[in-house]
Amino acid sequence: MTGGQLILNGLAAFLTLCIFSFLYKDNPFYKFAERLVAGVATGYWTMLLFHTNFVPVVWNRLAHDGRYEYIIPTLLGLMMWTRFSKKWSWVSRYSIAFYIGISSGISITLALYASLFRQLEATINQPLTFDAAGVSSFLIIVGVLSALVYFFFSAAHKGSMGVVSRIGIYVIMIGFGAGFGMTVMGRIALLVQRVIFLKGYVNSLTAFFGG
Amino acid sequence: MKREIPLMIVTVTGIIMFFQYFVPSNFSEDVFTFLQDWVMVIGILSLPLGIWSLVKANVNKLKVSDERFYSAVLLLGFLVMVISGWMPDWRSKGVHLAIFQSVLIPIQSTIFSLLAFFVASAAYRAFRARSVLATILLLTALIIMFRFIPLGPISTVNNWLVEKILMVPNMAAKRAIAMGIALGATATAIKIILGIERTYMGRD
Amino acid sequence: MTKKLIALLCLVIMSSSLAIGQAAFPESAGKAPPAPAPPTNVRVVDRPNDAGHGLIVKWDLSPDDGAGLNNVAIYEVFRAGSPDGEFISRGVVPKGITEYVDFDETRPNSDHPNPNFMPVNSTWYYKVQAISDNQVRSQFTSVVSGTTVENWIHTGKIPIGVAAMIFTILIVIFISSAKKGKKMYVRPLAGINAVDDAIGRATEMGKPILYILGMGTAGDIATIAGFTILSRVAKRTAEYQTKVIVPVQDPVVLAVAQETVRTAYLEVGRPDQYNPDNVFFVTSMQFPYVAAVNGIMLRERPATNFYMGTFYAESLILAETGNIAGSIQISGTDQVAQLPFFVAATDYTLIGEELYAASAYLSQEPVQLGTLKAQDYTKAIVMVFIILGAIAITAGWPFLKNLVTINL
Amino acid sequence: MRFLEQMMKIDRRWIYLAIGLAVIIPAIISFKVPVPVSKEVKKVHDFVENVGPNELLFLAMDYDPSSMAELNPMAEAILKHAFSKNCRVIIVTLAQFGPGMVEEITSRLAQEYNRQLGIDYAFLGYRPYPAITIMLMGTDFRVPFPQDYYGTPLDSLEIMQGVKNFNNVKGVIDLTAGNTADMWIVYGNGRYNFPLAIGITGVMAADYYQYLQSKQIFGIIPGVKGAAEYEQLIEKPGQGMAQVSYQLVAHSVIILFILISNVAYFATRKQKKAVGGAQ
Repeated sequence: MTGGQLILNGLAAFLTLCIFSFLYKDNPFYKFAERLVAGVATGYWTMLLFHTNFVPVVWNRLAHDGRYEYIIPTLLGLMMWTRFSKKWSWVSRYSIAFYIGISSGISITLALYASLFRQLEATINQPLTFDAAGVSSFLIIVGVLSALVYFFFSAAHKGSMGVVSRIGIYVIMIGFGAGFGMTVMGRIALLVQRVIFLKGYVNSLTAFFGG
Repeated sequence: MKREIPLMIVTVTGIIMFFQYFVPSNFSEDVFTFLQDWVMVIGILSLPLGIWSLVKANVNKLKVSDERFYSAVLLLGFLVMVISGWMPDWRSKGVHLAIFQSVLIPIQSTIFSLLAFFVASAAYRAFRARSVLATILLLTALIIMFRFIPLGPISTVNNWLVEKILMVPNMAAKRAIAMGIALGATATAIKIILGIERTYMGRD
Repeated sequence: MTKKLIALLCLVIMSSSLAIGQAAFPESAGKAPPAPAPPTNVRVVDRPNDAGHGLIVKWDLSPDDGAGLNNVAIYEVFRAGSPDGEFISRGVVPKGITEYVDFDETRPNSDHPNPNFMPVNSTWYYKVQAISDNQVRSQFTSVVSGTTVENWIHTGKIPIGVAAMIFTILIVIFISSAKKGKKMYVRPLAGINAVDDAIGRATEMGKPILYILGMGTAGDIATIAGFTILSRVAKRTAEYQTKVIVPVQDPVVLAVAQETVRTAYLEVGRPDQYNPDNVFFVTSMQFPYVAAVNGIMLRERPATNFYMGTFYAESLILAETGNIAGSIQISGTDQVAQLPFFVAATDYTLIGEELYAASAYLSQEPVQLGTLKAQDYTKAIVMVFIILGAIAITAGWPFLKNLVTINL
Repeated sequence: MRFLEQMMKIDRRWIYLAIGLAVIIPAIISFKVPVPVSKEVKKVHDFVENVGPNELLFLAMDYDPSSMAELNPMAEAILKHAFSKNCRVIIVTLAQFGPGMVEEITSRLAQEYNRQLGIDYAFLGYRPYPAITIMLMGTDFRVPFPQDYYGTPLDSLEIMQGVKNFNNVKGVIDLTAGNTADMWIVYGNGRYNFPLAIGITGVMAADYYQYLQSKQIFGIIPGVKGAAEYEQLIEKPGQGMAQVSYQLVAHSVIILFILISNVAYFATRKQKKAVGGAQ
């Protein structure tokens, strides 16, 4: 490992410790790392968007490909800048209107396909036979139905409805407990990676100065 | 002019994009790609709004003695990344890449790894058998976490239980929540397109 | 569940797998084993639901596929631009399969000439050959042709369209009945009831409220739901003269959030109280944003934190830091994987659909409550569908399942 | 009682410290931990165990380097197992960025166990379009893979003599980060009915247990933990075990804190009730 690389890794190790120091309490080192990364991230993101989005989608199409229809979105994008002025900021609503209209139109079919139809299909694709597979499909259906009852807004959750919605929220809570429990492993693995990085840095330091 | 026309634009573009989904023709595909690009271009060209907001706030803070150093660090970090981003080969060598690798990446992964600690502290506080619901949450999470602990024959039973929990109630809960989200999101989108939901548009 | 999808995918894939079998079957050596009979009744139809860049070649199995000499291994499909043109292999399929989807929608351009591109209304000529285990080829079938057609409706997606229409009609019906003054009941939601208390608490303590819109864009429906709730919260904070801080990570979200808060202050008659600097941009990237918001939480010590929108891994980092700061926290997200963490670490959580229902609850407007009723009726339809669908599939009638199986 | 009351409002920094130590200590002192072995992993192990010395095992390593951390330990454990008991292995990858990684693992382990390329094992390489490739392999391995990864025609490989398609192998193990598992189930097991097991990332595992129940697969190796179980069964601790030792300590610490939290909660609650009971 070269000296320059060692210094850069040293910076990375120092910043790693700055962030971890937050666990003890807020302190100047954390605040330093926090502000530094906010500036760096914004700068990085700006240049990334510039090179990988602005240049190919806006600049090249208008200046090189002769696709002049892209003047419309470019104008809409520039209209967002009217927000710098109090008097003209309403103009930006036109851009926002296109932005939200287009996104909402797309999201209806997307949500219905991925979160409704696919889930429905998965729920009713197994025959309810008298073996293990059949029993668990049956229990899944009972679980889905009772959890859906929990989401009824316009009926009081009383009487039999109350019982079913109670089962529903129990099912949901089991799902949440499982989700939480399953995630612990991945989170620990993330921390292990950071510890291994720090350990590796200490080793390379001793190797550099000791050997 | 200031509010009605934008709301009409939302309705018209929303309806166009909805019906586009059902039309596989070339024209329809082209409309889809083009309008998606609109969203992207508006997003890219709005970035100066964000940068202005950030720079303004931090330039103001330069006047506050407690904040001066930190805001200077932020502005400096931003400027160095933007200037170095103009260099040729900015992505494969030089200052831009060095800062990306030794500042951005380590800080990002360290913040992400804080989750290991927070998972534990959240579990300590939340997983108390205060109510039936809390108890269910607690027991399920415990059963799942016990899959790592070697307990001889108990582990066999526990592993069986883990498999069943993941396969049945966990699956049912996820599906029901997803279906609810589909209905809620669709209803909200329909309200937006019909102009019933319009708070995001503001008013004069 | 995914079987149908995969079957479709597979057909698509077959059409793209260019002649991977060709090299495998060099001319056979030695004493010639018997050649299989070619497939019969070859015909070409338009590939449905596409923009006119594909055809489907179909045939009946060779008499020697699974019967007769029983020596067919694969079928190879050849194509030419004219009946007497050069026939090029388009791909192979294993025995037992009776169709091949041929498509190419990559338009040629100056850099990438693509002679295989199939334009709309183009006619192509096909012949098929059966190939045996011993790599002996059958005779070619006679040449058949087909013309690509541009389709204007995707028949496979119709069920989604029907569902959306039914849902829209229900919404319109219930909204108009609500407008006529029909009283609608909605059950209480703990997370919603907590909103007023939380704002009152902030006022008493003289501390600000922190409102996080998540990592979504302004086009994500969950973020838009977040805007609506922000508007209701901002109106009440304007009345109580409590500060609401909104750090955001997307410039368009910034613009909309500023407009939302400004309008809220305007509507309760306190436009002078609105400070645009309280809605500000932090940075676009996930974890740097989280670091900054964590700092705000520990320094400003907000009385209440709201998390409404699309959240990913940052959910628990934010919620735990908010807990350290001693804030009351109310959360809601459309991300199923993050809900467990919000449930564990925040005081109140709007689960999935409740996030979208929240704006109706907070406004109490009949129009909004009407939509909730429509959502409930649709949910009831879905439930009946599940029950009938399960019964039907158990009885061996998969028609209800097929109805919700979308072949994209 | 005082102690328990204090535990109720323990400073969260003690929890952070415990988690930190739970991860740092195994990083400094490595130790072996016993892993409870699940039925699904044992079945995969027993299957490989029963493949005879000259019989064939088919291993599909359908993952990219991005899933390496979770799936490489499994691949290594299975290959070590197969190589150490002299059964022959045919390897393919249906993941685009898989070949280089697979080549590295197989050649390294082959050298370690003194196994010969082309005789004891073969690496056929990569083909796009997994579904069609699986079906064509069901016809003849030579159709999608006329040559192996190194460019040798299959007919010239000793291991491939008399080996035509899935009928000639004892079974298939697919290691994947998700999507190809469905294709092996539907197009592989569904059409050619060979015994199939999958090794899969931890998060995806839950979605595949249903196939276990419907007997379309005979075993599942879920994530790093599954790999560690396999390593335990073949008594060759590797990356999986190392990962699991961290996880075991950290999980134990969290579970311990949850238990303390509940004991403290119930103890202090009873006390409060006793005090409040007089009112």
